[in-house]
This record gives sequence, structure tokens and C-alpha cells, in this order.
Amino acid sequence: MNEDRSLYPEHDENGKPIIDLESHKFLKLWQGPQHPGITGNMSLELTVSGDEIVESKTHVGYLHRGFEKLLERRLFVQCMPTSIRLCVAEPDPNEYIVSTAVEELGGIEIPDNAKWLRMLSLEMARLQVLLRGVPGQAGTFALGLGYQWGNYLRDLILDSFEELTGGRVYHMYIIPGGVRGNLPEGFKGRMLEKLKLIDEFVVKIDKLIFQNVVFESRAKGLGHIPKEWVDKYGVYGPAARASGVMRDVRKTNPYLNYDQLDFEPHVTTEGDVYARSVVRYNDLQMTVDMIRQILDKMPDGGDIRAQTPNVLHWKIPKGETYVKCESSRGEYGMYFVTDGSDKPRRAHLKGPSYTHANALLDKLLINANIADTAAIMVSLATCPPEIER
Amino acid sequence: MQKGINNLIEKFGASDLVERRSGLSFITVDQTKAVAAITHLKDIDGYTVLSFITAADWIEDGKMQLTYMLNNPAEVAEIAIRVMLERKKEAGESMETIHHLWPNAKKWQQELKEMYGVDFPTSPGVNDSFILEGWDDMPPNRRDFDTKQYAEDTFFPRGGRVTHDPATYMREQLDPKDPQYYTKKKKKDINS
Amino acid sequence: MEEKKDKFLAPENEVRQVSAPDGSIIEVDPLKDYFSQEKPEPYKVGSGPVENFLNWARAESLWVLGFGTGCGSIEIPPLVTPRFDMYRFGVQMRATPRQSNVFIISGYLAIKTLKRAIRAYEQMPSPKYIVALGSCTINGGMYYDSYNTINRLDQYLPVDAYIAGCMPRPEALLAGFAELKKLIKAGKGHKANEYVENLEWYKTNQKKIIKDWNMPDYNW
Amino acid sequence: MNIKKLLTPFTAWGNVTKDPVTIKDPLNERPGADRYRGFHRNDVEACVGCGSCEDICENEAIDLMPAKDTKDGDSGLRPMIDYGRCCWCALCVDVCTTNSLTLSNEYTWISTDPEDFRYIPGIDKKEWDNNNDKGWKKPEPNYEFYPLKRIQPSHLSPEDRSDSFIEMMHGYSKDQAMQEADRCVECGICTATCPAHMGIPEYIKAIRNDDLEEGLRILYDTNPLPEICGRICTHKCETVCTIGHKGDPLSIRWLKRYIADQNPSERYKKILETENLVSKGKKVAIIGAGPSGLSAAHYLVQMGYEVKIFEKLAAAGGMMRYGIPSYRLPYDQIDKDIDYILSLGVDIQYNINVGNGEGEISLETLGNDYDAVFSGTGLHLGRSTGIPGSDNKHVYASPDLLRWIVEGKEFEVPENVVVIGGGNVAMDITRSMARLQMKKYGKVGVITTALEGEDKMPADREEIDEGREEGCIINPGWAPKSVEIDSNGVPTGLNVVKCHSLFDSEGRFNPQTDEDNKEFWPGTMIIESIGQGMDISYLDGKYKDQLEFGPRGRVQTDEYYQTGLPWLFMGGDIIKGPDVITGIATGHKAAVGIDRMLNPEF
Amino acid sequence: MDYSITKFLWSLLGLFIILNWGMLMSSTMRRVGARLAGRIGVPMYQPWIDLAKLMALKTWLSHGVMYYIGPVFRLVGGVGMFLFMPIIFGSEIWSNYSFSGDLILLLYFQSFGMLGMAMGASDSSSPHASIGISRGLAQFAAVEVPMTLAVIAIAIQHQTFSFNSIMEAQQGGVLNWTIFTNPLASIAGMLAMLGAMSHSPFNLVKAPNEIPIGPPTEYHSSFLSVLRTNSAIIHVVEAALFMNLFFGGADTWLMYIVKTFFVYFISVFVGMVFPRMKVEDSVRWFLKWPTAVGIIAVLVAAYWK
Repeated sequence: MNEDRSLYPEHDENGKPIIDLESHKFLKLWQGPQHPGITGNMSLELTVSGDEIVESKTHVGYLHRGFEKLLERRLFVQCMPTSIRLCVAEPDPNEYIVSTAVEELGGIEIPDNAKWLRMLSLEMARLQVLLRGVPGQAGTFALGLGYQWGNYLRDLILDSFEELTGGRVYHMYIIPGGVRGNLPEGFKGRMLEKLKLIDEFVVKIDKLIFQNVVFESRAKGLGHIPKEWVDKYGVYGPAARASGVMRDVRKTNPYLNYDQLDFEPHVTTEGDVYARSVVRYNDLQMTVDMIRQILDKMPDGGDIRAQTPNVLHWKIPKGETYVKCESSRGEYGMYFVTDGSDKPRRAHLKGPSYTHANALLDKLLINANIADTAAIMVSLATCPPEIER
Repeated sequence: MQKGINNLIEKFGASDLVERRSGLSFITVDQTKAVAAITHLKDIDGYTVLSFITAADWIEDGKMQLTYMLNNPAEVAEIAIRVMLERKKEAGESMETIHHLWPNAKKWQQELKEMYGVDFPTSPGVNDSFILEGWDDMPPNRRDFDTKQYAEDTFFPRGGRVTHDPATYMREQLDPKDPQYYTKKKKKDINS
Repeated sequence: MEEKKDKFLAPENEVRQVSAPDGSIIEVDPLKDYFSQEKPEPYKVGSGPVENFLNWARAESLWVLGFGTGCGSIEIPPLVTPRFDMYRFGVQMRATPRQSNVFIISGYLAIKTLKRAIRAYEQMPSPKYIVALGSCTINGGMYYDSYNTINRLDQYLPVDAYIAGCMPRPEALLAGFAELKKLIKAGKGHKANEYVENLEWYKTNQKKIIKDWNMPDYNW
Repeated sequence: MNIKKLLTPFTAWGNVTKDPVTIKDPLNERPGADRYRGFHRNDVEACVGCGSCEDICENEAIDLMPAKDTKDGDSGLRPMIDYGRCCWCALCVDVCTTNSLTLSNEYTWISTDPEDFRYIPGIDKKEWDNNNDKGWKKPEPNYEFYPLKRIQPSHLSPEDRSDSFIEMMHGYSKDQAMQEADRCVECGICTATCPAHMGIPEYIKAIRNDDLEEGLRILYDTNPLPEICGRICTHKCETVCTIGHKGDPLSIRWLKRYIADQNPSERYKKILETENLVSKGKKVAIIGAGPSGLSAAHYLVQMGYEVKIFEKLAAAGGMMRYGIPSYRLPYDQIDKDIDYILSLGVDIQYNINVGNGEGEISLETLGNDYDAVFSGTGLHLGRSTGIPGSDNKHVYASPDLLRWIVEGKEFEVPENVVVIGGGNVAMDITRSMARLQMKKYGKVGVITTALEGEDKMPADREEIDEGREEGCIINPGWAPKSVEIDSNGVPTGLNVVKCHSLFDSEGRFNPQTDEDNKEFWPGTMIIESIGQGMDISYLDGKYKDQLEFGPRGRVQTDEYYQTGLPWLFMGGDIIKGPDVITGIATGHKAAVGIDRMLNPEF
Repeated sequence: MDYSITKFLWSLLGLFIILNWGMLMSSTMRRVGARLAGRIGVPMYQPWIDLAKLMALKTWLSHGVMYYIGPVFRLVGGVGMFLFMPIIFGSEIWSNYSFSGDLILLLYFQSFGMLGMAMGASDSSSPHASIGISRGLAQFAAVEVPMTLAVIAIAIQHQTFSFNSIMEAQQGGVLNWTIFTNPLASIAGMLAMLGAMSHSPFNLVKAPNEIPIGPPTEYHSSFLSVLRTNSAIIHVVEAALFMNLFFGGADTWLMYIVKTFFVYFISVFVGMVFPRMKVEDSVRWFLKWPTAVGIIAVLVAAYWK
């Protein structure tokens, strides 16, 4: 980590590496889109010298569907099924931000019970992401065992989602006005059983991953993000918290009933891949605890949806807003403009991956080993569909 | 009123303030003063995070709105700077770049160039393709681009589908001889 | 006639002159040098008990290309992990197209991805199979009105089996693999030959939407 | 090197003792959850083919395909789902107006043919049709995509209205109208059911867009009497309104009235672009200025004919003016509609009866003088029950009494009245008498009876409820037996017996009464209001042979209401109905028929 | 029948048995790994089906002569190792072509396959293959050091370069095994074995996370089946090598199977719970700990004798 790498390649006066592909000292290496070591369908154009990356460029657009354009020709309620597909791994924050933007501009106040149910589904979504993401970090170093266990538990959480929302991956649970169902019978009990399994899992992956000398040696010092970069490059969520900056929308701008929960996001200062996975690991435990609190505090039934105007021709007066929530990757926001018609004028998704995967990743990958690209990407939790939308 | 807004109004002549909720304001700044205002907000008022840059196309008003969302983490406050550009018929609106303030601004500017046709001269790599590849139509996010028409022309959906409007269909069934006798069109014909 | 420069051609693929170590100048045309331009031939489909055995072997050993082209790829990890474990059915993931023979088109294909998918498909050794997931591959699905996603996969690549759903659950995928196995065992898994035989038609369709066609017509 | 961290990972091998958690038979072992959003199911009997599912589908995955016979309130269309489009969001289920569309928990469908993935749930049989208890259904109460509760316009309280003939219903305010209009799902089933096929969803949409001039234009496309219909229409549309399957149907009538009320009559001509009508020079005579006659006149004059109406009474409007009390339909509103029609250039002659008698104009004359004649003479004669005592002179027919009230004719209002009949006219006379009694005596003494039971009474529910609020006793389910008459020849009351069924098993009218359960209702005036009869004696003479007569003495016509005499068209209550909107519809269509006859090139 | 022909036939039979055992072992290990993860895992017969399937695929790609020869070299490396190592101790017919200096030849054959792969991979024009093989060669060179040191230590200890003699010296009880008589050399050798088996943490050569599959990226159909055949053979043979050196060899087929399984399992046992190391780290590691132990082992052995 500490060797002097400044000699090779040489840099010009602007600090750009001088790369002459004809010299055969450098090799252009495409990582993706068809590549097992990439987080989704995107690609990195790497220029490598030996195993070392001297230049990196992120290419996206392989998943571009033109969401923002499509939303402009959908009714407000029709935005829901479309917009939840913005991020596949964790669709619930999409549901939340679009619904909330519509409610805010349309002047709808949702019932308290629906707020708790929304929180439950958001936290369950975070849990299922982290169950994959925390051991997935070790998976990028080919320690797939924790990933296998985590995925099994994730499937259990998806089963709960199926019971609660009727969907396995795309839940379509939060819609403008409220949610689409109360807790099914016996849901709490089953959920608590599953949380117990996750508690065991948390101990197991601690032993397997965080008490693992090889993982530690590879992850420590890798992909270091200094504190100053957090604002400069737009680092959010767990990645920012690993660099010693508190970034958690749930804490800083509490929404729904998050102010009624007792939680303290983990903050550490190392700023490397190891620190980010530790922060995620703590998030995982915190999420389990928060789901317990939510199940404990939420009312037994009640109204699930406020009456909205007829959704088939719901017109919302002209206005604009920016609604955000905390996804497992960080601040996740929706800039929403209405123009008095029954369709949005503009919907712009702002996901943390946009900043993480573009300028920041290009910067972090320089002088990294090819073998570490996947680890750095996973530690930033880049999710291509939210970059290109 | 949240921090920095007074400055914006006094020093930069900002207008159309909308306070959406506590900690989120929208305000319009003139195009020529926008970058100075943003720099001021960043350096003096603590709006150190650029959340995003995006555009909204007001084709009826002949305006292209750019929105710069700035975040002040210390004060938990956000200001959205609206910049209203004169909309051109064939894309090519131009705006100053802010990539020197935030390195990742260049990606949004690149995206805006590609998806809206708003140019940011001197922004690095602004002309490179970012999301689209081999695109040769008008920037797709502009309001006058009809995505459905384009999709139908280009990707030819599976045929063989028909649908019926219940009202028309019922009238045809209930009044098979002359279900359209009352329609306006025919009467107009008679009138003329 | 002045040769018009292809505006979509990537700079590294342009014809250029390179000086060899001995000082002579050589012209390099990467498109010609890196790819085989030969028109592919359909392979012979055998018959008899040997072919039956081979079909059985092909069916019981499906190697899936690890290329998540769309949302549906989120359901692939559950398939290789404890809950569903598709390894026990002889379905395995491979990282490179050369070693795969099943291509799961997991949902919508953006044009940019379609280009890569075509290349990946053509690089797979025959006989190869395509399983298409979800509405998007059948008739456009959610994105029927999007300017950047295709509507009908069968226009561009030959599809062996479609699985309905948005997205299909892992169980549906397993059922899809079971169906594919049935097809292969019945000797019906030779869509790759159809592709080669109708190459002209497929290529015309592909080129219609891939505007920057800066690769050979067929590469393997 | 940290030895502990080198050895701890090996603890993971402890897991090798545990059995795999893999699902053994994933294809059969894992049905979708109880709420799972799998493949579509449709209860085709409950479905009415309203097409809300098609409207809300953001993927254009749903088509409406003909599947059943069309009938009132059911378009006969059923949704066909394209699984090349569907995203299983189940918004179609949530929006379904009849709750007939649901999703099953079945989720496996594999095919080699991409054309397979289209089907009509419920019609094309699928294996998941039968697991009815599993899968996505619309969530529990208080989850609606459109408000189910009707917005009630304000109205006079029973105390304020019980002694007055001032209009009791106030129209909608703008907010109320917008809110009520918002509930519409624009299915258009009402359009087909409405006899006049009014463009109901369109004008409701105009209300939502606050474009009332456009609304008025849509109204006048099919209905030239919107103020009148906006108040007293029998609103068949509301009975089939698809919102009514789950909640209150839309107040289509009040919305129509809202449009008409908000447009000032002086702007009508400008809005409707009827300032310069050109005449084609052909003449049409219309007998009777009732709804059908006025409607025919309106459309004919718009088409460029010279129209003359012959009216028996002193004012135009027919039963609308003389049959409906003014607390429901004020005269100024009748005048507003009629004046507009007359202002288009329609000539009208009052106080002239068409017939063969003295001082009357004969049909023959009209037939000779005019290119075509439209007759909408309506039902003016009261029917009698024929029970003993019903021929007494204090036993009245409701049309006469109602007409007297309008004309201001003096008649004695007794303290106790018994009304026989359960229709809307019976309610009108009941409530009118109640108001007169209230004025005279300060109390109400009306008993109304009907053969039908409470739930089967033909009158509108709100009429019955309002009547009761005003103090009338409405006591259905009794059959009149005889009128008790005292020695002075004045009735003392009505003998009734309980009636428990009206129709026999074959559906024929055959009231079954319970003779032991009888009552006597006192009343010195008995009013019979059990339907009206027509007077078509003007047809007598040389034309009678050329006309065909159907059941109940009605003249047979073709679909344009052309009779056996090519120049004679008939419409209104004497042909169809009886109600105002049917009259308007027949008048409109007859006008089209006349136009086709006189100008065949159209 | 001529002795040399019968000998050849017996060796061929031995190769056949070892090939099948290798495939069975690989599916068994995959099942063990799957069980650890909570899965069921591949069917036992999966490697055979895969092999048949690969044979049945169409080959239609060429990258030049070396591309064809690469897998053959690789196979020769595996078969060579097999041929010059006795299978069953004390059995004439299962002794293969072992001779008094076979240990030296074997070390050579170990690298032979890797070099063949290098030639083929570098000709396959995939950058991933080139990167993979350069990593492979670097790591292999590092693994060779402790490995050779361990072999030298044992050779000094037993004063021989012949397998038969080394195995003979270990007969007569568990305590005579090298692992007990010369623990330092055994540790160096076993650590080197972890590298030679290319299991995690030392499998960056074929790391699919960065370089899909690594050297064989471009290999498909029958080429790949040759490579797979080789890997089945080489896993058993490598295990047999260490079995012969440190675990007293095998005097029956049953013992052979049990011991190779056990030796191979060691690498799986480590590999399942550790992530892979970067190639420079693993080179550094091999040149640090195992080499140090190996040098001490050599010194101790030299001193002792």
C-alpha cells in the first residue's frame, strides 16, 4: 500500500498519466458488461500496467430505459410500477420517494398506520440488501460462503415481503396515499423468528469475515476515501460514514416515524473498504434492531390509505419538490415537478451510485490492483440502473 | 428563512422563492449570475454538497429550466437554484460549467448535453456519449421527442392486438343500425 | 469516391498505420484483424442413439452465461444459493461466453446491451440456447414505449423458451430450465442453426436499431 | 500474523453438520403467498367490462375483447391480458369497479411461442381459475382508488320545504361538482344505457376541466332540455354506473344540472354556435310541445327545417310542466330550456288540439300542409284501479290534480288523503298534496300505498325518503280493496289488504294478497296514480288502417319512429317510456329519421 | 505378452481409474462445499456429463497452433506426473514408470503443464487469459521454492530421490510418516501444496471476479474437456505426490483413495473459509513463511545427517 507508485506511469503537467498503448507497456482491459466481477450491467474501461490500473473510466447506459421520459407520460399512480424498477436490488425507496413526492405536491396526509408499514417495508428492503451486501463484500475476494448463507436469509425476507406485499422482488407496496395492505395474520411472529436466524448469521459472518486474516489484509487500506472527498465527490450513506462523516437521512432529516425509533448509525474514520464493510455490518445489526422496534411500536391495524382523488385523473397543481430517503447505499432522492396536469412534468432520480460510480470510482481505481476493482465497487454499492435510469 | 437566501435575493437578484418545507427552498437566479451565486453558496454559506443538476423542459413557455440542488449538511438545508434558459427549437442551449466546483458536476453536464441538448462548453468530456450509444435523433428528454412514436417506429411491437371502447361498443351492439346518429361530426356536416 | 468516415467507429477500431520494429509501415485494420469475417455454417444435427445420448448430456449440463442483461438477473443469485440451488439440476454459471451454452436474457435489453448480447451469443459454441425472461422480451413489457429498449427479442436473437413474469421467480426459472431440458432431449434445441440460416434477416433487424454497427457481421 | 484471526474462520466448518436448507421440489412445493400477485383471474359474471383496468394499466397490457352479450350495465367486453406487457402490479385489481378481477398465486408459465401469452381471464380457461382463495385481491376497506361516497348537494330541510313549492334541491357548488365529477372512471357504460346516449363521461370530464361551455355543447349534442333533465331525469345511467357496484353511483343528474345552471341562457346561442341557422325550406309539423316534440323541434330546426309545434295547452312543456310539481322542477328552468329552443326559430301555436272535432286541426290537414309530421302527444289520461267505489267523483286521477296545481285551479284540499300508487308520479302527488295540506292545515295527512314492497317500489328511493321526511306516510305492500263511501257520497277511506307477492312463478302479474291482514286508511280524497293512458283519437279516420298497433295500443314504428304512414313519425311516451329522457331520445332520433327521409343524400 | 506392453496397459488402466476417481472426487468436494453453504450441490455424476457435453459441442474457433497445443501440453503435464509416480507402494503392476530419480522428473512435470497452458493462453488473444497466466506463472514460481526445499529436505533425510525409497522409509506405522519424522519439511510442503492445488486463497490465477476463468477464458468444447480431464487427473496426482512424500504412500487402492481424498480435502478445508489473496501478496507469503520453514527444514535435515 505504501510503495511509491508515482514513477509509473509518468504523468504530464496536468497530472494525467501518459499512456501510449502502442508501447505495449499498457493494456486496455474492459471489465464488463459481461463480466462476473461487476455490480450489475455496467462496464469499466481500465488501462492496466501489469496488474495495476493506471486509468479507469466508467461506462453506463446498458440499462438505460429512459425512465424519466417514461414517467412524463404516465399518470401519477402509473408512475409507481414503472419507477420501482429504477433500482432492482432495493425497489422500496423508489416507491417511497415517488409516493411521497406525489403526496406532498398533491396535499395528501397519510394515516399513521401506513407510516409504520412504510417504515417496515423500507427497513426490510434494507435488510435484504445488506444480507447480500455485507457478505458480498467478502464474495468479491472469492469468499462466497457468507454470501451463500446471506442469500438464504435474504430469501426468507423476500418470503416475508411476499406475504406482506404480494411481490417477491417488486413489491408495489407503497403507493400514493398509503400502502396496499395491513400485516397478514401471524406476520410479526414469523418475522421475529427470522430475525433470530439473522442474529445467528451476524455472529457467524463476524467470525468468517471480520475475524479473517486474509480478508483483513486485503480490505484494509483499500479504496481509501479521505474525509474531504465526502463533500467534494458526493459520497453518501455508509461510504460517507466510513470516512467519518455522519450521513444518514433517517437521522438528519427524519421522515415517516423514524424520529420515534432509537438508533445510532455507526461512524468510523478509516475510510477504506474494510471500514465500509464494518459500517454496513453495523447497519445490518441496526436494521434488525429497528425492525424489532417497528414491530413493537406499530399499531395493530388501522387505516392503510388516505383517500386520494380518483387516481385515473388525479391532477396536481404546478409545483416542484425534492423528496429523499436513506437507502442502503445512501441518500436516495426524487426531484419531482408537476405542471397542473395529471402527469408529472419531470421526475429526476438522484441515487448515490451516480456520484459513487462516476468521478469517485474513476479516482479510487487508479493504482489499485485489477483484483480489487470488484471489491471497491461493491464497497461503494454501485447500482447501474440508478445511474442511467 | 434558511441560510443564504437573503444573500441570494440581495446580491444576486434571485426571485420566485418557494419554500416547499422547512429546509428546502426553490429559487430562480438569472443565468448570468447563477455560477457566481452557486459559488457563493458553496464557499460562504456552507452549501458544500451538490446533490444533482437536472433540467426540466417548459416547452410552452419557451424555457429550459436547469435545477442545481445544493445541500448544506451542517444546517440540514437545501436550496434548489433554478436557472431559466431561453429554450431553442433545435436544442443547443448553453450554460456555464461548474465542474471546477465539484468534479462530479461534469457527469451531470455530460448527461444534460446528451439527454437535453444543453451545452456546457469547457466542461471536460461534455460531448462524449454517456448513456446513449449511436443515438442520432433529437435529445430524448426534450419535451417534443415522442418516445412512444419512436418506439413504435423502431421496435415494432407485436401485432394482432385490438381493443374496444365500452361506450362505443355498447352503442354499436344496442343500436346496430345507426349507432353514431347523435355524434357531433355528422350534425356539423348537416349544418354546413 | 471519398470514403466517408463512420462517425460511430471507436477510435481504436479505425484503420491506422503502425510502424513495425524494422522501420516499415504497416496498415492495421482492427476490425479485420481482430475478428473472423467468415460467414458461419450451420452445424450438422446427428441422429440415432448417440445423438440421443449427447442430447441428454447437453440437457443435463446447462452452463449459463453470467451476463445480467436486465432486472431479471437479480433472481439469479437465489438460484445459485441454498434456497433454490440449481446446481443439483446440472445448471451452472459460467463467466465466459466461450464456455456457456445457455444465455438468459433477463428482461429488457437496452440497445447498448443488445449489441453486447449479440456478440456474446455469437461467441457461444453451438448448440446454444436462449431463455428469455419476462414480459419485456415478449412484447416490450413495461418499457414498450421506451426509446432505448427493444420490444421483441425474437426479432434479433432466436429464443428457445419464454418465461412469463415481471420478473419471473426463481421457481419459474427452474421450471424454465426443466422445459428447456425437455426440448433439448426431444432434439428440438437447435435454434442456433436457425439463427445461422436466417442470418441475413437477423442482421437486417439488428442493424436497423444498432445505429453504430462498428463490428463485423458475425464474430465468434 | 494474527493467529486468532487465522483460526477463527475455520469455525464456519461447523455448518457442515447442518442439513441443507434447499427446497427439495421447488416446482411444486412453493405456491405463492396468500397475497401473491400471480396470473389474472376474472369473475366474468361479476365483471361488467367497464375498462377501468385498461385505463389504469401503464403498460397498455389490457385490451377489451367481446366475450358476452351486451346488456344494460354490462358492455359484454372482457379484459384480455397480454403477458408480453403486464408487470403484475395489480393496479387493475385495485381499480376494478366490481372487484371481479383478481390475481391468483400461480406464477409459472413457460412457452416456446411468444404469441401464447395473451388470454382473456375467466373465458380462456386456465388451471389457476379455481384456486379462488389465494392470490391478490383488493385490500381491505378504506382502500379505494376513487371516492365511493357521493357528494350530496345541499337542499332545503324538511321543515323549510314541507309547505312550499320552491325548488328544494340546490345545485352543486363548483367544488362539489368537481369532487363528484372526479369520481367518474369514464367507462361510458352509462352512455349506452341512457336512452338518449348522452356523452356522459365527456361532459363529466368537461366539469373536471372546468370547461362548462364545452360541457353544454356535449349536452346539447343529445339532449336539448338539460335543465329539465338535470332535475327530474329518471337517471337510468346512475343505476348502471360502475362506481355503484361498490359505492354510491355518480350523481350524473346533478352534474348535468350543474353544467346547465352555470351557463347563462343568453350565451347559449353563442356557445352552441346556433346564431345563424340556415333553412332548407322544408316544413315539419310537430304535435305536442312535450319533451319528444321539443327535442324533435330542436334537432330539426338545427338541421334547417321550418318547424311548427301545435300545443293543446296554454304553455309548452307537456308533462314536464303539467305533471311535475315545481319544488322539483321550477317553471323558470322549464322556460329556460324551452325558450332557447323556440328562439332558434321554432314556431308554436298554443291552445290548439289536433283531432277530428270542432275547432281542432286534423291530422290530414297537417299531412297535406307539411312535409312531415311528428306526433308526441304523451300520456295524459289517468288509469283507474277499478275497485269498488273508484268511480266516485272524489276519487281523482293524479295527472288531473297535478295539472290543476300548475294551472292554479282551485280545488278543495281535504285533511286526509289516500294515494294509490308507488311510482314517481304517485310520490309527486303525495308530496304536492302534503304541501297543500301543510299550507292549509299546518299538518300533513297523506297515506300512500303501493302493491310493491318497500324494496321494489318503482319510485326513486330519494323521492320516498324525502316524502317521509316531509311527513307523508308511505306504506307500501298493500293492495287496495275498496273505497268506503259514506252516505253523502264522500269517501271516508280506503280498505286495503296485505300484498305479499306481485308476480307468480312464471313472471306474470298476479298479486297474492292476504285477506286476513287488512286495514282501513281514512281519507276524504282518494287519488289513483297507477299509470297513465294515452289519447290517440286524432288518428281515427282514414289513416287508422294504414297504421299497425302493438301491445297496449301503441303504434308500431321502425327504429326512426316512422309509422306506416311515411310522413308520420311518432315518439315520446306514446311509443316508449314513459319518461322525459326517452321522449327526448325518440324526438332526436325521429328528427334524424325525418331528415333522412326528406334529404336522402345525408 | 511383452512386458513393456503389459506395463503400458496397466498404466493405462491406472490412468483410467485415477481419471474417474478424480472426477468423483471433484464432485464430492463440490458437494461438501455445497453442504457447508447449506446447499445440496451437483449430482455425483455431473463431471462425466459435463465432459460428454463439452465433447458434443461444436468447435469453430481457432487462435493458431499454440492454442491447440496448449491443452495437450497441459494434459501431458498431468499424465507425466502420473506416469512417473508409483501408484501403489510395493505393487509391481501399479508401479508405473517410476525409477530412482523420479522425484526430480516429477517436479519438472509439475511446471510442464503450467508452461503449456501459458503458451496456449497467450495465443488465445484474450487479455484475461494473458493476465491470468502471468499471475499463474508468478505464483507458481513462488510455490516451487518451498516445495523444492521440502523435497530437498526429505531427499536429504532419506538420502534418495526415489519415491519408492521415500515410501519405503515411511512404512511400519503412522509414526514413521514424514509428517512425524520431518514435521518442518512437511509444513513447508503442505503449505506449498495449498498453492499447487490452486484453491482459495491462492487461486487468483483463475479468479472469475476479475478475469473470467483466467487462462482458459477462450477454451471451449473439446479443448475445455481436455483441460477438465487434466484437472481431474492432476488433482489426484498432486494429492498422491504429497501423500507419497508425507503420508506414507498407499499400499492398497483403498488406502490410495482415502489418502488422496484426505490430502485434497486439506486444500478444500482451507480454501472454503478464506478469500483469495492478491498474487503479489501470495508470492510474498510463499517466499516468507513456507520458504523460511523449508530452509530450516533443509538445514535441520542436513545437520541431522
